[in-house]
Amino acid sequence: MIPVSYYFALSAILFTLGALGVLIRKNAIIIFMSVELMLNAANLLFVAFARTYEALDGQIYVFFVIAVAAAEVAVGLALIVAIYRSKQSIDIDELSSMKG
Amino acid sequence: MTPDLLIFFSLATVAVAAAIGMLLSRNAVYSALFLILNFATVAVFFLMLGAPFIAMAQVAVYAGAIMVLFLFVIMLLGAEELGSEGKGGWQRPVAVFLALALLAESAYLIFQRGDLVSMIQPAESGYANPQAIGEVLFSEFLLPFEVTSVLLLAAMVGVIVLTKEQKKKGKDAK
Amino acid sequence: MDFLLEPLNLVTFTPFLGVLVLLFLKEREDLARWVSLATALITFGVSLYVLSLFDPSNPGLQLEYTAPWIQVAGFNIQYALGIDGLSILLVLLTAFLTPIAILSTWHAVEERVRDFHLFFLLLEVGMIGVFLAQDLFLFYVFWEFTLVPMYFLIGIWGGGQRMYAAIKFFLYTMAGSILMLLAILWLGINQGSFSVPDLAAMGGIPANIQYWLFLAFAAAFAIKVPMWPLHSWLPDAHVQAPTAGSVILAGVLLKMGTYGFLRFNLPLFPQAAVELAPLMGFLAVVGILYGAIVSYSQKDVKKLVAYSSISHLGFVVLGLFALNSQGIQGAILQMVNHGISTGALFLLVGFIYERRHTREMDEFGGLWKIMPVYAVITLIVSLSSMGLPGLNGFVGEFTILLGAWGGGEGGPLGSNLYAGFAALGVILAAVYMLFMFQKLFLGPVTNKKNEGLKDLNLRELAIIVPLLVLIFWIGLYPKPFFDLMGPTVDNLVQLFQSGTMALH
Amino acid sequence: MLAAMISSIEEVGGFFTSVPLIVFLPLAGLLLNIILGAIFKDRWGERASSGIAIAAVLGAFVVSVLQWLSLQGHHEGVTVMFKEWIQIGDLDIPWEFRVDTLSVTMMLVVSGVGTLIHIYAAGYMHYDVRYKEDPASYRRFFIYLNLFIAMMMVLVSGNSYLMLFVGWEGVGLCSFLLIGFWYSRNPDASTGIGNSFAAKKAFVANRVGDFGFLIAMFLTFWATGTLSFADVFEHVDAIAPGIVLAITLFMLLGVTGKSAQLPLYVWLPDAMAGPTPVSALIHAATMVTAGVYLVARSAPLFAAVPEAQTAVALVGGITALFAATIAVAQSDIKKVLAYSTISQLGFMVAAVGMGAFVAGMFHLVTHAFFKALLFLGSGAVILALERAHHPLEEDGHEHDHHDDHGQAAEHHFDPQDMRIMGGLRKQIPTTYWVYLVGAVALAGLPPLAGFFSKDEILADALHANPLVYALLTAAAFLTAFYMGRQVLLVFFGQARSEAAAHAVESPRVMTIPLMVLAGLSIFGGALNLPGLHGLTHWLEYTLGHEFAHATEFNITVALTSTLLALAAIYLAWLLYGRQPATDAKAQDPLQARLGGLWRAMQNKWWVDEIYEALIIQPYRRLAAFFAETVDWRFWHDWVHDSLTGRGFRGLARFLANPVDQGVIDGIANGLASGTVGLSKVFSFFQTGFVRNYALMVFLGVVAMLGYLVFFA
Repeated sequence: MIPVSYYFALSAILFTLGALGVLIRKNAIIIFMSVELMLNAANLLFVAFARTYEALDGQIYVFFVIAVAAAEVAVGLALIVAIYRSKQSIDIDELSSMKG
Repeated sequence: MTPDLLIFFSLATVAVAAAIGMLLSRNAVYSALFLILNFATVAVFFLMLGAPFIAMAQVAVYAGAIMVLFLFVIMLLGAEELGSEGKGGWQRPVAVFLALALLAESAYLIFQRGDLVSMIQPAESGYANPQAIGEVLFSEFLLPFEVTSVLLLAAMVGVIVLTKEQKKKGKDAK
Repeated sequence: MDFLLEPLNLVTFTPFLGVLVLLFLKEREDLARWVSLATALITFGVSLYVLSLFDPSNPGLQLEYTAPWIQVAGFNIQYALGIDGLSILLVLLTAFLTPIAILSTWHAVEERVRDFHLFFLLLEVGMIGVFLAQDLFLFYVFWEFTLVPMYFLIGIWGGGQRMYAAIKFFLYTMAGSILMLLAILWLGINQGSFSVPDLAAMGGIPANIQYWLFLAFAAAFAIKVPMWPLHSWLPDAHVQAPTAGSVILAGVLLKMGTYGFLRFNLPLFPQAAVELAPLMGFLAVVGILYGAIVSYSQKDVKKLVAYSSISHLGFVVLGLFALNSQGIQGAILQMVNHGISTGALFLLVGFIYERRHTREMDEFGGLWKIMPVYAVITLIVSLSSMGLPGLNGFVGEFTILLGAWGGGEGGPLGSNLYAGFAALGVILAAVYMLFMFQKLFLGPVTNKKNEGLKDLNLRELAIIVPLLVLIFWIGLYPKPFFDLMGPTVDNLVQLFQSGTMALH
Repeated sequence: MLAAMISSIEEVGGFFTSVPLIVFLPLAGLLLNIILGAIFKDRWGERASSGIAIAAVLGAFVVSVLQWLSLQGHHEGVTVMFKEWIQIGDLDIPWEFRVDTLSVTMMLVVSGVGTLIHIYAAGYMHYDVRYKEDPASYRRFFIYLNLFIAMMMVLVSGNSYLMLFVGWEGVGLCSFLLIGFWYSRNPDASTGIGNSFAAKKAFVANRVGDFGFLIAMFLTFWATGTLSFADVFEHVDAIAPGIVLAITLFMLLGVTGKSAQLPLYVWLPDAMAGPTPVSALIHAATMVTAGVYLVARSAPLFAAVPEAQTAVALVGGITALFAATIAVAQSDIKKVLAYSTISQLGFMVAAVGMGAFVAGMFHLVTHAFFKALLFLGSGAVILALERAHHPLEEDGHEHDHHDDHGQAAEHHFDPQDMRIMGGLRKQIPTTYWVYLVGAVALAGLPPLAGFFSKDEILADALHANPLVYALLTAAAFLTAFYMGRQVLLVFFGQARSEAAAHAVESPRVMTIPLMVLAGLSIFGGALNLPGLHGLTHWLEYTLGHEFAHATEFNITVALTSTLLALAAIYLAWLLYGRQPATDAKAQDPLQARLGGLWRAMQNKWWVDEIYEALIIQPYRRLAAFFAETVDWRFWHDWVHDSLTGRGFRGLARFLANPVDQGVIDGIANGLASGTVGLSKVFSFFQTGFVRNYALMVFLGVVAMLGYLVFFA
């Protein structure tokens, strides 16, 4: 008998931690992992609400999120590998060619 | 405190701790392993919420495939400990502040909105078993499902192209 | 998956398969050419398959395929394809000219070959779609869709001032289309349907509104045709476009305008068509004479041919607005004729351009002696273009003029002067065509650079001979072509018999 | 196979089903020549080319004779359906062959004279292609010639106005091709106009006529609902007279184009630039008579409106006299004949205009004989001079002494100029005799063919229209005069140049056709002898009794015209025969006596110049004005590029500039520094560090969520 708000809170904490990870780490791989964490937090909330409203849609969405995440990770990691090969670094701050 | 809550809190503690561990760990490999732990606990949450299929998918795809991919890349690049994190300058305090603000907002939302306090009831027996998921997936969500397959294909092609480009450049350099 | 095998879907989207294949052929330029040619030939085969399924005695739409497409907020937009006597010949013409145009680029296009063919096949999708669409919205989508590939064909592979020409082409055509879009939306909202056959059957648009809708549609089509005085984009586009682009532009894209009149303006707004026939007829006749006169004074062969298109399409529009069987059937046939003859002329100009890299008539002279086969073929095509009996142009022009005369006194045009002045165009056509022929082929060889020119090779003959066969076929035995469109046109004309009665 | 293609024919027996062969045999001939020539290339010799072509025309002649034989049992004629052609709504025009006495007469003339000319051309072109240094053109010539025969047959055998029109334009095309046969020659001395220009002129002038024909067809169709002859004539009474008048007058325009009448005759003299057999076949015997045939065919239409008849007769009469005056003063042997042709065509047109359809057709036939004879004879004369001037290797070396002619002399040599001829009757006797027959026939002396046919026309004219009679009689007088002048200048007196002194007689392949034609010119009058009226009765089956009345022989008219002709010939002898000129540069005796009139006649009344000034130059200038000024500079450059294009850009700039400078100059400075400051602020955020951007995004998320939570 757990109130759904608990899951909400947990999800919010995990999401915030993920966001913090994105904002304060420089290692591109870790930033990437943080993004995964944020996705996971959202998934948790989806499932929790799906349970609350006795509907399957939420779970289906999670399923799609996982699929998309898989695709995203594949492409993202390939990008990181490509960047590392050209720059010999995956420090996100060294990739500042977009400076205005 | 019911057993349910006990399990919830202990797992939640593990999950948050793992997340913080990932966040703070200097070594990328440790970070990855913390994240796997986090995913595993979340999978248990899914089970508790009556979503066995998603839970299994979470373990297989996330904790299994995706994180292994992460580890591969980390090992491949030898990027366990890359550079110093150094000072983030003004960015870090701002980020922390914003994170706290977000938490505060969430908390406000949780406590103000009455509909969030409803209890999660034990699942009925047939709810969300893989068969039910499958039926929905292949009827109502058929088109998105197929589109997802195209997306995965596109990702695959994209990855191949990216790596191929790299090879060519290598050749040119020689 | 059955919908993919619907003949009309098949003929529309077969070129698209070629596009998909081309996407994977980045560096294989030779292969890209073959893939593109094969696709175009297969499309032509499919169009013949459509022809075999087509029942000429049935005046209505055939082989229809309809699927709901966009249905929001009361808009009932369908994906609706259908073919009838008005469009079958144009679909065949498109499918026939595309492989020929592609074959003509073999050595003319050397840069970014794959992209060229990609755009070309996309263009074919759009053109066939325009002729098959039976839903106004779908039609509009295809109509605008053709602009993009053509824009790139001119803008990338064109001559010296290609960007200017491409942008002018694009803006000009867009400007007309906007008005048409407004009219389409009005119809969709007020009549509750975008389906062309439904709208035609429904009727009941008040006369004064018909008037405005007619003009809005006419704006788009008149620019595309192009009718005088909206023709200014044409010489630029033609002169700058690569040969294959010119062939398709003259052969098919311009026909989209006249086809639009035929498919939309006549059946949807019959009253306005009858009332405005004198205006359209007047513009058409001015176009005929103006185009012919201006052609005579050109120095660039391609420009001459471009202006002659204005004259020829004036005949088509005049025939359409005679609003009788002879005029309309002649006009449809003349659309095909113009596609073949002018297409062939552009190809021939392309051949000589590939050899000499100039199109100035003063640079040539006496070519008959050097390139006899080329000269004879050009002569035949020129004669067809000026309407010599026994060749295709005559059948079209004669029936159009006959129809226009019949639509004169007491008919929708109101005066025989239209046909009379248009017939003057026949004289002027001889003047400028013979002038061109004389300049290029007759007289002594004055320019040393021309002495070593080679006559047509096998590939070039393979391009031009099918066109010659059609020129003779239509000229000597046009019956099968008239049979294809006859019942549909008769059906359409009945609308005006009553309409004209009401007016007078 | 052909019979199987014919869709329907009433079962009448005879050889009628073979009639499409008159078109398809020549077509087969030309296709064979094209294909075999392309396969065998140089091995496909001249004999093969001309042989096939002659065989094809001869075949057509045989088929025509078969038609004639078949008609003996079926005088009413038949219609042979061959193929459907254009069919739209009420418009139904099949390709039908009309076999009746009128069309068979034309078929016989076309294929008969055509065969003879083909044979002649086989010899003539052998030399011509060598003098023009293009032997490969031999085959091309016969291809064109066969095409012409095919088209002419379409013209005369068609059963509807449209089929007639098909042939009508088709022969126009062949005329274009053959006039321009030596397309690469520049404006040349003998014609004063380049071949290609002459060809274009012919085509365009014909097109003007065709325009009239087209309009006539439109009128006919919408008045009667059909274009086939018989059906149209049935409806004549039902058509409003005004419409019939319009139809016939527009048709007359067509006739003036094709049959070279005023005002569209100008192309015919220039058409002489074509090879001589072409002048004989197309521009004398057959094609140019198509207009006469058209009027005869449309007899019921013309008969219905006397005004139109008068117009036609007047056009014919005036043309006859007008052209004759020009012919008098020409020095080019072919030009004389060309204007003579125009004049004689005027006779025919006048005849059919007056309702004397048989007389017109009669003259058409006899004229085909003797004018073909004259043209071919002139070709023989020209060739005789040319071969004497610079002999080909095969002619042997007996004329070696000509080799010392300088290049300059060669340059000015014009074998068609009568002034350098003279005394040729001794050098080329065969040609002389046949030419003499032709000239006498044309001059209208009894009992040659020309006398009877011309006399019949004159007799009719006296009845129908005295004015036309006067015109025609005057023309006849001039005809006899200029023919006398020509014969005297060419064959009598003494040679006025080296070439004339050594003229070479033509080979038999050329002289035999000439002799056959001479025979026809002598005995052709028998076709419609007064009293017997063979041709009249023959054509009556088609034209009907109403339009094919037998003209009574009028002894006064006959005597008058004979005496006039004799007087003219005597006058010619006085001027040219008694004291023949001895020098090529000598002034023409008439020139001194006529003065300005002579100049006018010699310069063809400056009609070409008038057309040039009134029509061609203005059109050229109009076209240039429209193309360069109106369309390009005004409409394309100014309206589109300057007004629209630059206008739009100007508007954009007008809207943009006030911010930058101009109107609010003072504030602008402040604004500028403000902008700089602002941009510095913004560029602070634009660090290029991805994490900064992410932070901004996150800030946005927090802010939005905050708004949603606390304020929404």
